[in-house]
Amino acid sequence: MTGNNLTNKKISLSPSALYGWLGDRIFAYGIFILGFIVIFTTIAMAVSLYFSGTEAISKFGFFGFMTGRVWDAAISMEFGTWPFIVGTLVTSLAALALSFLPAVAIAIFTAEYAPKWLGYIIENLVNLIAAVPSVVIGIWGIFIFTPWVRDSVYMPVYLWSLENAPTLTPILGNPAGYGMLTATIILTIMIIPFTTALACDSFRMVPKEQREAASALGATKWEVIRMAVIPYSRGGILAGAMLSLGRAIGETMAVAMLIGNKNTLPFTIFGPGSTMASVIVNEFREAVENIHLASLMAVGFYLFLISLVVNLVAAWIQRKYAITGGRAV
Amino acid sequence: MSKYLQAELIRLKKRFYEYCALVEEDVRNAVRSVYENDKELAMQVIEKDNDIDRLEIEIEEECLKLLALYQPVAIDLRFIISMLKINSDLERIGDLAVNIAERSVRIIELDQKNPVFDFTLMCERSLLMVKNSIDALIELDEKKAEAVMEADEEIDELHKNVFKKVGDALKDKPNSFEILSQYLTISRALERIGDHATNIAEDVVYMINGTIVRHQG
Amino acid sequence: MSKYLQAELIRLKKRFYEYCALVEEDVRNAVRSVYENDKELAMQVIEKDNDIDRLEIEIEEECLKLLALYQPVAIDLRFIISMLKINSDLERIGDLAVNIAERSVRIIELDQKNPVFDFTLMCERSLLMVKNSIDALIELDEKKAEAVMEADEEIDELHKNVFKKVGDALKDKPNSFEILSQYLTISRALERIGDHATNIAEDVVYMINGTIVRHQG
Amino acid sequence: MISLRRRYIRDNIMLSLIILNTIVILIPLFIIIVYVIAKGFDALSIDLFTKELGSPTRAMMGEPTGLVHTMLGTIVVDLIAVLIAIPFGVGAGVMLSEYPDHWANPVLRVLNDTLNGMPAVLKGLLAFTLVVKPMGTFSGLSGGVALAFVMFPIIARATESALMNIPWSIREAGLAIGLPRWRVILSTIIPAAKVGLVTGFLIAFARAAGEAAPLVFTSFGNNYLPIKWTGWFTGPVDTLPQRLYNLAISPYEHWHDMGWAAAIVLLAVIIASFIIARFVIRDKK
Amino acid sequence: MNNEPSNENKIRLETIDLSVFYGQNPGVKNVSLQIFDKQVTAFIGPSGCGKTTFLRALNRMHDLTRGARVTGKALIDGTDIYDPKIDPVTIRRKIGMVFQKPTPFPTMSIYDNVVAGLKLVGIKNKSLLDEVCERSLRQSALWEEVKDRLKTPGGSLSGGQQQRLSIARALAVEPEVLLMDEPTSSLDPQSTNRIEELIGELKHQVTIIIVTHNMQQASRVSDNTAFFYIGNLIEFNKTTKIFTNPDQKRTEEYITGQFG
Amino acid sequence: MNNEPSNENKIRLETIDLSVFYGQNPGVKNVSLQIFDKQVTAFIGPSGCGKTTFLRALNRMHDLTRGARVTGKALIDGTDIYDPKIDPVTIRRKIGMVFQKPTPFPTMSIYDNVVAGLKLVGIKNKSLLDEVCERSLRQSALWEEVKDRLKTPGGSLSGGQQQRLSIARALAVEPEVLLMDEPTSSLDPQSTNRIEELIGELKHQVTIIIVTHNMQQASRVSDNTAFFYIGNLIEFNKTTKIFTNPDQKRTEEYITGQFG
Ligand SMILES: Nc1ncnc2c1ncn2[C@@H]1O[C@H](COP(=O)(O)OP(=O)(O)OP(=O)(O)O)[C@@H](O)[C@H]1O
Ligand SMILES: Nc1ncnc2c1ncn2[C@@H]1O[C@H](COP(=O)(O)OP(=O)(O)OP(=O)(O)O)[C@@H](O)[C@H]1O
Ligand SMILES: [Mg+2]
Ligand SMILES: [Mg+2]
Ligand SMILES: O=P([O-])([O-])[O-]
Repeated sequence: MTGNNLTNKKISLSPSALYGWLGDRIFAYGIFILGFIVIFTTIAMAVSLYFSGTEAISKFGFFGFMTGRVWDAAISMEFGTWPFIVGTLVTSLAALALSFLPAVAIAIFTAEYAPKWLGYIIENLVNLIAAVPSVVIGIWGIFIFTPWVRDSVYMPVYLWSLENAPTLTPILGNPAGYGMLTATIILTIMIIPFTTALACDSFRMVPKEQREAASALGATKWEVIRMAVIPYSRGGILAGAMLSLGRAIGETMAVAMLIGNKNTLPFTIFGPGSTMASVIVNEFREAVENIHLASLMAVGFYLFLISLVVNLVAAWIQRKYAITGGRAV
Repeated sequence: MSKYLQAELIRLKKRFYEYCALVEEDVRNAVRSVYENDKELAMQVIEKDNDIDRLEIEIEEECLKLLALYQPVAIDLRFIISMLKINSDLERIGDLAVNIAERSVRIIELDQKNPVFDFTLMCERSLLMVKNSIDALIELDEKKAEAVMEADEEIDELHKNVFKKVGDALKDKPNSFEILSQYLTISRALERIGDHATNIAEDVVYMINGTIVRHQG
Repeated sequence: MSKYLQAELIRLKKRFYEYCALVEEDVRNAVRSVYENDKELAMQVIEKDNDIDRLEIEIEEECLKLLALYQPVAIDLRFIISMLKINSDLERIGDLAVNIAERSVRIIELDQKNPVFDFTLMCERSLLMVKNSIDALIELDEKKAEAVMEADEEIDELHKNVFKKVGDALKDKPNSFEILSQYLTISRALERIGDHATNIAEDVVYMINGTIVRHQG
Repeated sequence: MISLRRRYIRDNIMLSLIILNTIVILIPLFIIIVYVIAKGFDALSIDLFTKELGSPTRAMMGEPTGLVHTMLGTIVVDLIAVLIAIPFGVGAGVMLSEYPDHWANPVLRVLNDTLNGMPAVLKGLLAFTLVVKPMGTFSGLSGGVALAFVMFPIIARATESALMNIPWSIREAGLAIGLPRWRVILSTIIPAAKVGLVTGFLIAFARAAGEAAPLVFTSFGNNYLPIKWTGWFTGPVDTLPQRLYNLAISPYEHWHDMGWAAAIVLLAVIIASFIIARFVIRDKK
Repeated sequence: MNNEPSNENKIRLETIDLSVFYGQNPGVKNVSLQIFDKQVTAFIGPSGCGKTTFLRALNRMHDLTRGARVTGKALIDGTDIYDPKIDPVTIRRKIGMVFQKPTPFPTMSIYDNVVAGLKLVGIKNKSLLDEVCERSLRQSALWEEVKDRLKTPGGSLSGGQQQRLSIARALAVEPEVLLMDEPTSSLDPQSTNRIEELIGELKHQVTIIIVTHNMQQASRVSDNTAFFYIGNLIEFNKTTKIFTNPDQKRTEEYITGQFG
Repeated sequence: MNNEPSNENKIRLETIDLSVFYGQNPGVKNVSLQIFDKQVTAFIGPSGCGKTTFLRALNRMHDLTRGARVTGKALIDGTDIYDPKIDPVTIRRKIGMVFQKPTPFPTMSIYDNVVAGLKLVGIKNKSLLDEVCERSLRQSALWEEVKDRLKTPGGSLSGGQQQRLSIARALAVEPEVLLMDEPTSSLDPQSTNRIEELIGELKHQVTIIIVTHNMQQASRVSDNTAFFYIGNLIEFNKTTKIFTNPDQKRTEEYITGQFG
């Protein structure tokens, strides 16, 4: 560069090949190897579950195992996973249904109505609760919640039905405290913070301009939320709900501690049951027979499939309702 | 942005053409007043000059406004700049027409009915030049503009002759300088009108193809 | 953006002032050549006209370039527009100086040493007007510009007198029209120079405060 | 037309409902945490951090028992998990964000998300198949691997979004001054995304540290300290979440109390990492 | 377009000593000016001089901003919009606003976007809505481009079209004044062009105020221009005057690019 | 500044039939033009006409773009930059680039930002780095403003300063050509001003190519202007010529705002 009196030294620039194509190549291959290992892990999970479970699946048939209603590890060595599929779906869908609106309402309050400091506190509190491990919730469930709910809710209801509506009694089942309803309530409690946190994030992603645009049209506060905020974030909220559902389906320890663990189709809401995840943890250590172990692995495989579907649906919802913001100009 | 500017330019153009027509008519009337000894016509030309002056200022202000508000480039810029310049040439032509008309009035006052010598040709030529330069402007006709530039020499020649004729006439009638000087001024005005028409033609050429052709002849 | 334009404007201004000085000197020399019967000086003025013509075109192109490239507004726009207009006035003044010089040459050829009548005053006045108008431009001095506009009347008056004097002189010597007509033309040129100086002064006023003062006197 | 007054009334009704809902839900949720902490606080003792658990009878005989082996085991297992998960997670994240043209990229993204969404119990089964079976024994190592499976999809996603937050033009700017790509990534992109990365690590850690399900059939659990230090890796190891589960479902009353103590320790670890992620690092930025 | 003398027109909007504070800092200070009916008024000035702040004060948008406080008066047709008895919702229906970025509601169809303001107040009459939709889209010069796909989402339009959609939506509630905050700054020149033309057509029906960073734009589209500087109104004048011969030295310096 | 006749200068960069394809679609088609040494060349044209695409082809930035493919030749001082034997890293050291948004490396200090191109390829000589840092910051007219806080992060500067920092960083590796893609489009007018002035000063030392949406900017800063339209180079001429009297009808229509 002429006309510069600071330096006329032309900096010698012949960086080694490591600072050129060679270094780039080495680095990229290193990264790709790590990436591929992650890919293989996921594939390995499906494959290994399938193969560890082959013995059971081939014995009872792919659909036979799935729809089999008997799970008997003690005598007949007959295994079918239908009771657990039902248990899983009933508890998790019910938990989703119970949690969705309250969770979104909390998110609306936090993101839209609460003053800044309060919103900050609530959001962190919610995130904190979401981080509480499931076993900790489980221990609370076992020692605090279950006795309480049994004594102050189930029993009175049960007693009332004995007196006034005896036909209802068998449907209500045994009000022991451990059972489907307890598990569902605990699941609801566990996924509310999760749904709320995701919904909050979605609300925060709504541009200020959207709110102002609605305001400028003469909308009241609630109308702004209804017209601009909720539609804009519905993709995020729904996808969040699906992810919550996925959580509920895979939730293991708290459920295993509270659902009562009975390997038959659940008949009543108070009654005990099992979910796919709970049966795996409960029986895995006691499984001595090969066919029993294989069956547990096979349950894992079906759990994988359900979980996969839920996750894919979540991704699909996210994509479908994503706000692209229009074509580039 | 274009649409705004284009609309304004069209409006300005229309106004400008009216102004051109006004000036052209003025020159025609001034010359006619000389021939036909029509004092009224001459007075009319003199009066109308105010209008022309007013129009000139308006058009100039309009051009400046367009320059300031729309920052035109290329053909639009050349158009406005040419208009600015042609505008002042036209105003000068209008002034010269007034000059002629004033001389015409004086001649009538001096009661000299017939022109001492004939300069029909000169009148015709300069009128034609004005007309052609304005036509070239309206039709964006480069050929016509060039014709105007060429015609200028003839007028200059004719004007020189007038000097000679005046000199000769004076030898016969030394006292007739006052009346002769009127004609001299008229001739001089016609020659200047030709010059301004040439200027207009040059600006038209610039407007059309962006080259400055002045001072080349 | 400003810095680019400002730098260009300063450059243009400098160039333009040189051009002004050149024209002013031309006029001075032309007038002197008449008084001092200096044919050489007159020839010099005539030759230098080419330079002035060239400069005029260059300055005009520069102005157009600035308009096209920098889209100036307000004071900058007014400055450039005024420059464009003053430019053509100066060129006309240059032409008129050539006119005077040509007449001067002719007078020397006719071997008429002493001016038939005295128009020192007229020369002085018009020179002063040119000088003042240019000073007003350089110093952006509205007062000076107004003084120029006022001075114009005097020159017009003086020019009218010349006509009378020529008429009187012709009565004595009817054959002297040729030489007298030279003086007539010079007087006419000086009067026009005054007019153009007035135009410049008007443009200076416009540049300074944005009002068009033409056609008000 | 609805009158403005009616619109405002509707506004106020909605707001009341939302506030009511928030109070009704949040307060009980908060009470859970408070309750666990309160309960666990009573059960805390020095012995908890210095003594082994041993068999149920030990406590019945009045011997001091504790969870020192559990705490150490948790540290070992989580450390193994972190050491495995960070390179793979970050590597995958870098591949996702920095080499978007690679054909395997969409596959990686989908599978990584899938893995992330899978129940942790299945990750335990995978680790069981991949590590426990070949080794022929439950081990701390297998527990670490299982938890790594929980962590690295989270780390990969966190890494990707942290790196993606750095405008693409920064990379181009690096290349445009003649830097090779690897230099650009290591010296400009990753340092810039540091805060996001560390937050991602902490969140992944908090998630994994609370998982019990995958450990049930990998690190298995142990009531004693291992005899040799290699036992931490090659033998069954106790971890907090899993011990908590075992204590809770055990039939012994005194173990239930110890469960509360374990719960508060676990909660403390998780809340601590959560707080570091949320506040300390964010403020530093 | 800049020819009608401003003072012939009626004053539609007027501020008297209007100041806006963000916390303790004034965003604009004691601004008094008049906005004339059916004219375009442009606000220009260097970044951060308070143009947006002042504009937003005119339809009480600052009610939504934390910590913002407005003092002084802003009168629309003589009524103070900051009168505690006046409801901001009512004010905002009278004074529409268009933002820097296009703000279509992305999940709504084009049709629903346009009539959103009417549906808000419970108007259900289909034929009326259809009518308003068509009229507004025509006014915003978008009708021809979208009339065959009124049911597609507003987000599927291009940036320039989205901005015109935002304008149509604002026009559907028949505001008397339209505030535009740099409506073209995120658009390409072609779309900018369309919006500017639109402003020229709309001003026969609505009073328009436009904030712009682009002085050329102000000079092209506006009848009157207000120049702001560090929170103060420096000059308010006819646009022609401002751009050929402003009264204030600082205005001249700014528009000739000597600062800012 | 636009006075030196272009053809006196040496040709620094030249493209011959250069096309860039995105998949099957051409972004620019068969462009042949010459960039003259130590001059400013501006690329103008409507959005999407391929200005950026062409610019990026000049330092092999398309290597990073998925699916982009370049055909034809681009010669710098006679060497084809697309020659397979040429390492793009070497090319990019010769041909610097500045982007639309300022791109300081976020974690680095001002000093480290400037010398990044040297330090990160292993040059450790402190006094040399100091020298280069000062020189580059002086060239980009930032030295006076930052010399007392070279250790503060680059992100702490204002937008305009960051853009000048990006320029300094590009200059530190002593490129022969500097490509700028709308370098001021995200800046306020004041910063734009500074950058434009800077371009005027830099061009005595480097060959500059600038893409701009703003025709006024092109007219102000450049010596030569290339007008692109739908992937084609329509006209390449001196800037004065383009803006007063372009050869092509389409250029004239574009710059007078009749389309685009
Ligand atoms: N929400 C806010 N909180 C605090 N200060 C603010 C806020 N909005 C703007 N300001 C400050 O008020 C002043 C005026 O800002 P305003 O946005 O009105 O300027 P502007 O003229 O619109 O600028 P621009 O041209 O950049 O949009 C600025 O100093 C800005 O920093
Ligand atoms: N990465 C890409 N993949 C596919 N097509 C692209 C890509 N980048 C640009 N294009 C297309 O190539 C064409 C030219 O784009 P380019 O960005 O070069 O235009 P431009 O002139 O720089 O426009 P602007 O002024 O908007 O920056 C456009 O039609 C664009 O859609
Ligand atoms: Mg603003
Ligand atoms: Mg581009
Ligand atoms: O105005 P003129 O001197 O050219 O007659």
